[in-house]
Amino acid sequence: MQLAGSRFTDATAMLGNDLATLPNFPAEIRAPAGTLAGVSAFQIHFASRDILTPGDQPNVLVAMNPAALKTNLSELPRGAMVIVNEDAFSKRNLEKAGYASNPLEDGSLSAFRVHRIPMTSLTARAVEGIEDASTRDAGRAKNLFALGVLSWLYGRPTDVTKQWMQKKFADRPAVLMANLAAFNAGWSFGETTELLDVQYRVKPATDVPPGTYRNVNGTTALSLGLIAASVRSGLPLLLASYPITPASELLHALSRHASLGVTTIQAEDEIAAAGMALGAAFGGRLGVTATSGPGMDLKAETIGLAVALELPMIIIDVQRAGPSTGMPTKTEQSDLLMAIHGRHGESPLPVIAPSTPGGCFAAAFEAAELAIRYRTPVILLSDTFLASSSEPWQVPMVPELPSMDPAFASAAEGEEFLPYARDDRLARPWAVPGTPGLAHRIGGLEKADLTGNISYEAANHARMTELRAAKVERIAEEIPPLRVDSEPGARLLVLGWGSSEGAIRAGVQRAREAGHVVACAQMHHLNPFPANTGDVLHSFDRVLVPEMNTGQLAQLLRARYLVDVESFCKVQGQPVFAAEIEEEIARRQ
Amino acid sequence: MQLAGSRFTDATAMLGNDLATLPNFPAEIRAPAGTLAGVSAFQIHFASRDILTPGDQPNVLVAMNPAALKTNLSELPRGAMVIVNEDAFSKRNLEKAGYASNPLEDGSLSAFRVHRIPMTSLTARAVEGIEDASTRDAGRAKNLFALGVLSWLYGRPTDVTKQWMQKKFADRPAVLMANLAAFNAGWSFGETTELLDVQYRVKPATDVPPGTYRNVNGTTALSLGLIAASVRSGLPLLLASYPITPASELLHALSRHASLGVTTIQAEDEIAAAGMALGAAFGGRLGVTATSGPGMDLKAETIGLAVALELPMIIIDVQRAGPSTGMPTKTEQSDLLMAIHGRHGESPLPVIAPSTPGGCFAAAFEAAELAIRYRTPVILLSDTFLASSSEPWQVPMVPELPSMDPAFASAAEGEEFLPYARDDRLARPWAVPGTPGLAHRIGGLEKADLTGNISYEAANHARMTELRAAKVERIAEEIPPLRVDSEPGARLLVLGWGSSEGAIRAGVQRAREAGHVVACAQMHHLNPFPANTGDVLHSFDRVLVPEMNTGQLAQLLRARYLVDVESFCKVQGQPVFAAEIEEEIARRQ
Amino acid sequence: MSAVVTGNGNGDGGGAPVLTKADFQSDQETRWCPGCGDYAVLAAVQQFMPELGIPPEKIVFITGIGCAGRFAYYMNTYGMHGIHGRAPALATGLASTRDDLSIWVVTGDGDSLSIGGNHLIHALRRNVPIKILLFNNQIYGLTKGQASPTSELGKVTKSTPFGVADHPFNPVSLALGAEATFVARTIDRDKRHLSEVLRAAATHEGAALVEIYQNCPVFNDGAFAALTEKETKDANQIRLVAGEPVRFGVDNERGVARAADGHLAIVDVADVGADALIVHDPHRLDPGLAFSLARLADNPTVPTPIGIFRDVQRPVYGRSLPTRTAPATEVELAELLLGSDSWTVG
Amino acid sequence: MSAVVTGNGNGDGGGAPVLTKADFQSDQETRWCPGCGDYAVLAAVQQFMPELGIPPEKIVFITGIGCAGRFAYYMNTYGMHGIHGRAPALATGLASTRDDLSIWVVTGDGDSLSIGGNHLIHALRRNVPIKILLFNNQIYGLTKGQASPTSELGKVTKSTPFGVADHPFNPVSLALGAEATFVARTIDRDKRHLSEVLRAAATHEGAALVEIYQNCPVFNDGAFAALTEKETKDANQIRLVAGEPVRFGVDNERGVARAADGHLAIVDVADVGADALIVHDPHRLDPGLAFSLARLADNPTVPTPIGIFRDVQRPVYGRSLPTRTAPATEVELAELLLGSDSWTVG
Ligand SMILES: Cc1ncc(C[n+]2csc(CCOP(=O)(O)OP(=O)(O)O)c2C)c(N)n1
Ligand SMILES: Cc1ncc(C[n+]2csc(CCOP(=O)(O)OP(=O)(O)O)c2C)c(N)n1
Ligand code: SF4
Ligand code: SF4
Ligand SMILES: [Mg+2]
Ligand SMILES: [Mg+2]
Repeated sequence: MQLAGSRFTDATAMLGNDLATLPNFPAEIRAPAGTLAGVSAFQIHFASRDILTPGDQPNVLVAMNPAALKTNLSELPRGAMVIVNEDAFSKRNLEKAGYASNPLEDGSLSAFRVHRIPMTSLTARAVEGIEDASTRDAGRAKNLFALGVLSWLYGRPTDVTKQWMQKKFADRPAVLMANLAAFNAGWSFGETTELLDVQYRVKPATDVPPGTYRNVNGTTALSLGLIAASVRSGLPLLLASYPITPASELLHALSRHASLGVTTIQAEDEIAAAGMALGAAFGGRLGVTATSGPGMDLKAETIGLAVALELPMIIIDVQRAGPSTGMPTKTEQSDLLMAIHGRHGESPLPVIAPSTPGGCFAAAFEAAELAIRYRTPVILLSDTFLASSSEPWQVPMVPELPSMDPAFASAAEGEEFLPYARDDRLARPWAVPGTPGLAHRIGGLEKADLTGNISYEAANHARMTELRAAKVERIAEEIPPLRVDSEPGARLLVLGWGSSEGAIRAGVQRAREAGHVVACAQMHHLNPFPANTGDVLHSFDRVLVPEMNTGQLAQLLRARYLVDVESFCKVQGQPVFAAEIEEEIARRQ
Repeated sequence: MQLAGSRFTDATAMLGNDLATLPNFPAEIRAPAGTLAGVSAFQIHFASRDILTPGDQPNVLVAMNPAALKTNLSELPRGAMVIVNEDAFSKRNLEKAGYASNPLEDGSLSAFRVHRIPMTSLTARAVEGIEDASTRDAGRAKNLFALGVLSWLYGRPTDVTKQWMQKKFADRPAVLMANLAAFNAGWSFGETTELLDVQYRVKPATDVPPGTYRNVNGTTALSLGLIAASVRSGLPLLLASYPITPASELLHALSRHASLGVTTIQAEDEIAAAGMALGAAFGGRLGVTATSGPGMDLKAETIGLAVALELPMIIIDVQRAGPSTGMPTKTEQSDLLMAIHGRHGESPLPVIAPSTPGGCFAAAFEAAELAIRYRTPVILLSDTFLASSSEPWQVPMVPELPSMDPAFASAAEGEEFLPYARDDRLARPWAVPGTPGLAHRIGGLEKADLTGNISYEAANHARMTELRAAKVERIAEEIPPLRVDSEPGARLLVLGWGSSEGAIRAGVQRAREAGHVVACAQMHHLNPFPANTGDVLHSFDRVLVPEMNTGQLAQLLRARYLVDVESFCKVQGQPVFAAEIEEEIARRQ
Repeated sequence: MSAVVTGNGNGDGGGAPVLTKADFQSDQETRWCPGCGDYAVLAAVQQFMPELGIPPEKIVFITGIGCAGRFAYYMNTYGMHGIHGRAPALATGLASTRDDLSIWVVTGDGDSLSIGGNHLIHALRRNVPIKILLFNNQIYGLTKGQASPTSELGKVTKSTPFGVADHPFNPVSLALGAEATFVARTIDRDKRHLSEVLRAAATHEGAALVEIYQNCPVFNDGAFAALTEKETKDANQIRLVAGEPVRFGVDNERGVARAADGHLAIVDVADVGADALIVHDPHRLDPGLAFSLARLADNPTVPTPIGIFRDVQRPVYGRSLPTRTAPATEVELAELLLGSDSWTVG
Repeated sequence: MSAVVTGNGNGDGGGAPVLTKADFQSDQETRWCPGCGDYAVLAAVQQFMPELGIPPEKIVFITGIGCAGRFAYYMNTYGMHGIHGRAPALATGLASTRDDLSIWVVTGDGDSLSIGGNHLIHALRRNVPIKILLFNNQIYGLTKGQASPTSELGKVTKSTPFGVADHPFNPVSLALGAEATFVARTIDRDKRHLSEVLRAAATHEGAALVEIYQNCPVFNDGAFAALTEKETKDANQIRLVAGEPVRFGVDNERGVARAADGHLAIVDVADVGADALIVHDPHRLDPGLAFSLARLADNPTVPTPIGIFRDVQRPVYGRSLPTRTAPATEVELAELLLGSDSWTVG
């Protein structure tokens, strides 16, 4: 076993060395921190060059059997990825390793992102039929399978490894064939099953305020935020979703919480999922639907209905790369303009975007607040990078979370019920079925002001269009202003949104260390913009907007404020890197 | 019968007078030009106040029986609307009127927009059960049914008429009830069956160049343009559509031309319709799909696939009013930003918009040219107003229509076929099934440059994203520049797009007559913009953009050119009126 | 007149004041064409509703787009006029989070079988506790006369000037193929039959599909004349009655029997004897016989079965899992947020 | 080994050089998990293709998204990897405008029955000339193990940690309810049976639905073990053979007969006698019997029919109307543009 382990280690090290020379490659692989004799586990430490801190704990563990898992688990930080060879978790092996119950089943790995892959049998099948390959060769080849999986996961070119194998096993063609087959099988497994890239985030360099912490990735934080919103509003939560990488994880996460009053439905498609969330919203529930790009296309019509009905609803888009199917496991921010404009007719709604994994909690909570308070669908834009990155997150105290009053309507004696009357915020009453005296009908046809009856009247349509827009625009009065991290004399503002916050902060930090004077800010509200946005933009000579798209936020800012913001566009399916930000800043000084 | 006719006439006149006093009301009703004794037909002339020319021919004929039709038909201009009481077209009545065959069946009304409504029986049913109402009352009430239909059609408030009836029949409650019921039934009929408003367009004031003319509405012109493109490209035409007001008319129009090699499919939904058009495009056909707003939402994902596949395809959006179901029979221009941005990921495509009914022919033809030449889906934005308005249109000579070469790929000896290689225009080869040697696979996953194989490579994705954008942007080099109708010293430009052209031209004309110096232009290419757009915008002090939305083109222009264009927004489900343009111009001088 | 309707979110109505038809009539003017079959269905539903013993505010009508879709506006209950084809999805979201409501879907043949086909079949297989009234007029009414998925072959419509080329769906057999637990067919003009079927649908726990043949006098008049007109209806209505042999005709002279090759066939009772007739049993778990009955008529111009084809029990969607409707308590939330691996700083 | 396949856009292949399996293998590396049932189906299809006598460039594979959807890349024919659930729509567009092609759709159980359910049933009712291979692994493979509409009740998956609560579809009965003219079921591991079914599907004029039980060793290993493993398969495969009594078992000791109440039941031949067994006839127009056969098994862990359930003729979509493939001539176009009411100025 040790032999197998060290062969793999060689391979990894070799690969690491080779790849470290590739200019654009973000990850580095080091030799294992230490393996115990008799245990074929190996550790690989990936760390972005940008954020390399010596002595970091490993954040990926590939455990080929229970013993390996047991030996190494204690070194792993929470939120790390654990890939196990499921086949090796037999009763016998578990006993040998001293496990009383199977750690894969008993919840003891709940702090980690576990991928169970039957590597032994998959490798055996891959190697099947290769002439002269012995069972032993096949057995060993599973490490190459694992290497294949990792190569896929971290998106490395495979030719380097293959060449290395060819050299290494030049004199043993059967072994070569077996290893190649296993490696390819592992790689294909990653691609075919849309195995998700994981990204590691460094803790912010600032001092950590006192409090209780845990590690969360964006998906977990979203799920917690939604449940918290449900508790603090008293509205039972329904998530209706159709599986799609990478948004499926939220469905998986929430589906485990039936005992907390969370209902999840795997709908027949994304249209149905949106419809179910809206139907639940009509019934006075917290209706949520989550998807990724292609699914958003399909939800557009239903979201438009929610705009017309003026009912609360949350739509989560975990953005992924590319038009059409694109690159499902890669990250991007290219759904912003679709979120804002991707429906026919004038159908405005709020759009918000968290910028850190932990921030997903607050964003989900805020999405519910806005939805409930303004009776409107809200789109929350996450992305692949956010969803799967982890960071330490300060656990909020429940009583400190604001409580939300759904303020359901109830009948007032002698008063006619007007489903489209409005409060100060221009929000209409939420009168849920079951409330005596408020039976009413709503629909997607244009509604007469106040009564909500069908109306084709010209002036009414103009008025309703205005009201719907004004209601959303009015949110700007209640959201926090854009907060700028500036220095005296800064003339350049780096303005980002979404998951680029970490990279922007780090890049700005380094630029400052290099002597540049520069400001930065991150937008969490994409529609409406914070009220001070125009002032902020006008107070700098230059504004740089880095985005993982072709300049979508930039377009909105330019149109609205007529400021000649500059774009740094990265459309590679990869997050923005701090080094890139630093470079872009330097270039502008 | 004359009695009934004149009672109706009274009603109409009365209604007209009342309504003419409403400030925003666009239509005026005059007494009939002359009715023949014994014929209960009546004519109503609607003309926009803005474009009132004395002596115009009537453009709506409501014929309660064949005799009425026969007597009045000759006065109607081509393209007029004919509403007939279908029930009265019995064999006997036809004979009485001297018709050898039924004009409703024999094609002799093909120059008109005919609505057949069984008014007698619908009225009888509506009046059924009203106590004391005689059969005679019921028989007469059908005229009120017709009035109800017209009131719906021209969007008038119904209370005025009802009050008038109440006064008129105060002493005959049964008659009143019958008439009210009939009137309501007619009105509901219009609403329930989504009867389309028709709009009358004035001929342009300019001199008419010599040539052959016919009347066409936007729908007919689109259908002719598509067939012409099919003929001139040699590509058989497939229209796949799902019915929706007002786009259904195009399906109806094209479905009649099977004998000209036109295939039409009524798909199960809009998603399927788009898929069918794209499937046909893969097969080397001219694939077209048409819909209105809600259907566009549903097609988004398939359009995104077409962007990734880089196949020619035409998507026609006949815009209608409102978000969600909105006001299906009313006009609007609020799908522009959706057309450009309404898909996930970066998925650019050309968007064009005709501005007159006759212009729909050229637009359809051009859409095909762009789609074929650049291997791209093209969105054509029409609207309800354009689709149903008629105007005289100069019939083009077939040989003068450009021919289009689909330039299908064919195998070259010894050369590897590269499905994503590109020509000068960055267009890729169109290799249709059946071509020996070119079998290849395409799909929505990101494709490697040149080979089209699946690729998750970062740099490749950036490059492909760029190439797709550059291809569309490059179209700006080949489309005509924005043509400005200016006067020396003009500092204000009125810049429109789509169906507002008539109103803008007329408004500008009047403003000029009133002494204002003003320029105007109409954009037909919304993506990419004509190459000179920036120069044009910068050469005026002020730019006014009238739109039937909340400022969508304005947003695009502002973002791109950083010009502080001003919006005149009208979101009433009604076209822009010349008087409004005139007023907006005057206000800015 | 107050059958006890239990289970299935239909409330208990215990102690509620007695309701009348008028309680279910909204203040909106009905806007169908005069003579439209929709009026009759509306009247029958409004008249039936009091039987449920459920107050109007506990009843929800969710409809799609189409003439039928207007139904929601005319019921003095909660109502949502959704978007085209998606009513079953909207209703599923509501039904799986509000088991105290009685939820009805009204849809047209285009709405439910063309654009909405997928939601329909999934709601049926899931057995979502909703009652789906499918107004089948074999045409698109609202959009003025295009073919629908139930239009007969060869029919000339606005979108098919040379006749429909698509083989039509038989909604009953589609529903049975989609695992529906309750499937029935009735007719707008037969108020009594309609009410009986509504009653059974309401009592059914789970999803109920009721196909209602509905005349559209404007775009497809007389499509069901064979089943509705005095002169022809006895000869053409094959009424399915639980526990009874399947028999019909002016003098009950015809019936349905199994032919030697195993198929169902319409026979003269005189030829085969009354004992040879099959006895209808909608409660059989195996839908095979119901399916065969559905196939007796391709188009309702020939003898056509009406009544309840299938009515069986199966776990109701959202009721089989241990559900909890209330959100977590604050203590539970605090525990959840903390997780199992937190640490404290400072 | 070269059955003559006629009609239905399958070309004539006359005089074409003889093709081999290798002609249908693309240069792309296959990327399914080792041991995936998809490999076996791919091999069987590639081996079968030469029989069609159609050159590869006249063959098109259109696929949806899912592991199964990757199929298109591995066939050396024209191919389109579409979007999730929409392959039948894409294929319908192609099939109705290119009757010279042989068009195959490959789809998964989620792709075809969940998101794509509507397109599937409409393609079947229309009888579009396409062959649909539905790879049913009762799970979502590509997205890593969520429930599919064919997952059995109670199954624990990533999206259903407390077990599937949705009653599954039976693809065969859904297809029959949707008016399908050809419906068959086969198994990835039984190459011979698979090839036979492919042959029949290819010969069928119109839409053919072939459900292929396909093992997903990673997320749903052994779902079809009862039908594929040596020890159990004879006892569980009910092979439908046209013209033969329906009989199965290790010693052919069991069979399917009609019970007294009209339903199909599995019987011991010894008890009822061989004559009591029903004789399979896929060519009957009435789908009632085929439907009943489909209902014999709810889940393939018990005796389950495989083979061709239905294979009947009905007008093929796009072929019943007088069609013309060429666009209008210039003269016709000029006439059309002119219309009947033009006038001339100047
Ligand atoms: C997404 C979308 N597509 C199309 C339409 C147009 N539309 C409204 S109702 C309808 C069909 C009506 O037919 P049916 O469902 O049979 O109802 P009926 O009017 O006959 O009662 C269509 C196509 C729409 N409103 N939305
Ligand atoms: C619109 C859209 N929604 C969701 C997805 C994600 N997705 C891809 S394949 C798939 C289901 C795969 O299951 P199945 O069809 O059974 O195929 P298998 O992988 O099992 O062969 C899903 C949900 C997608 N690509 N597009
Ligand atoms: S069009 Fe037909 S279905 Fe619609 S309201 Fe009129 S009669 Fe009824
Ligand atoms: S996940 Fe399952 S279906 Fe997909 S390739 Fe792997 S084994 Fe095959
Ligand atoms: Mg209908
Ligand atoms: Mg599957």
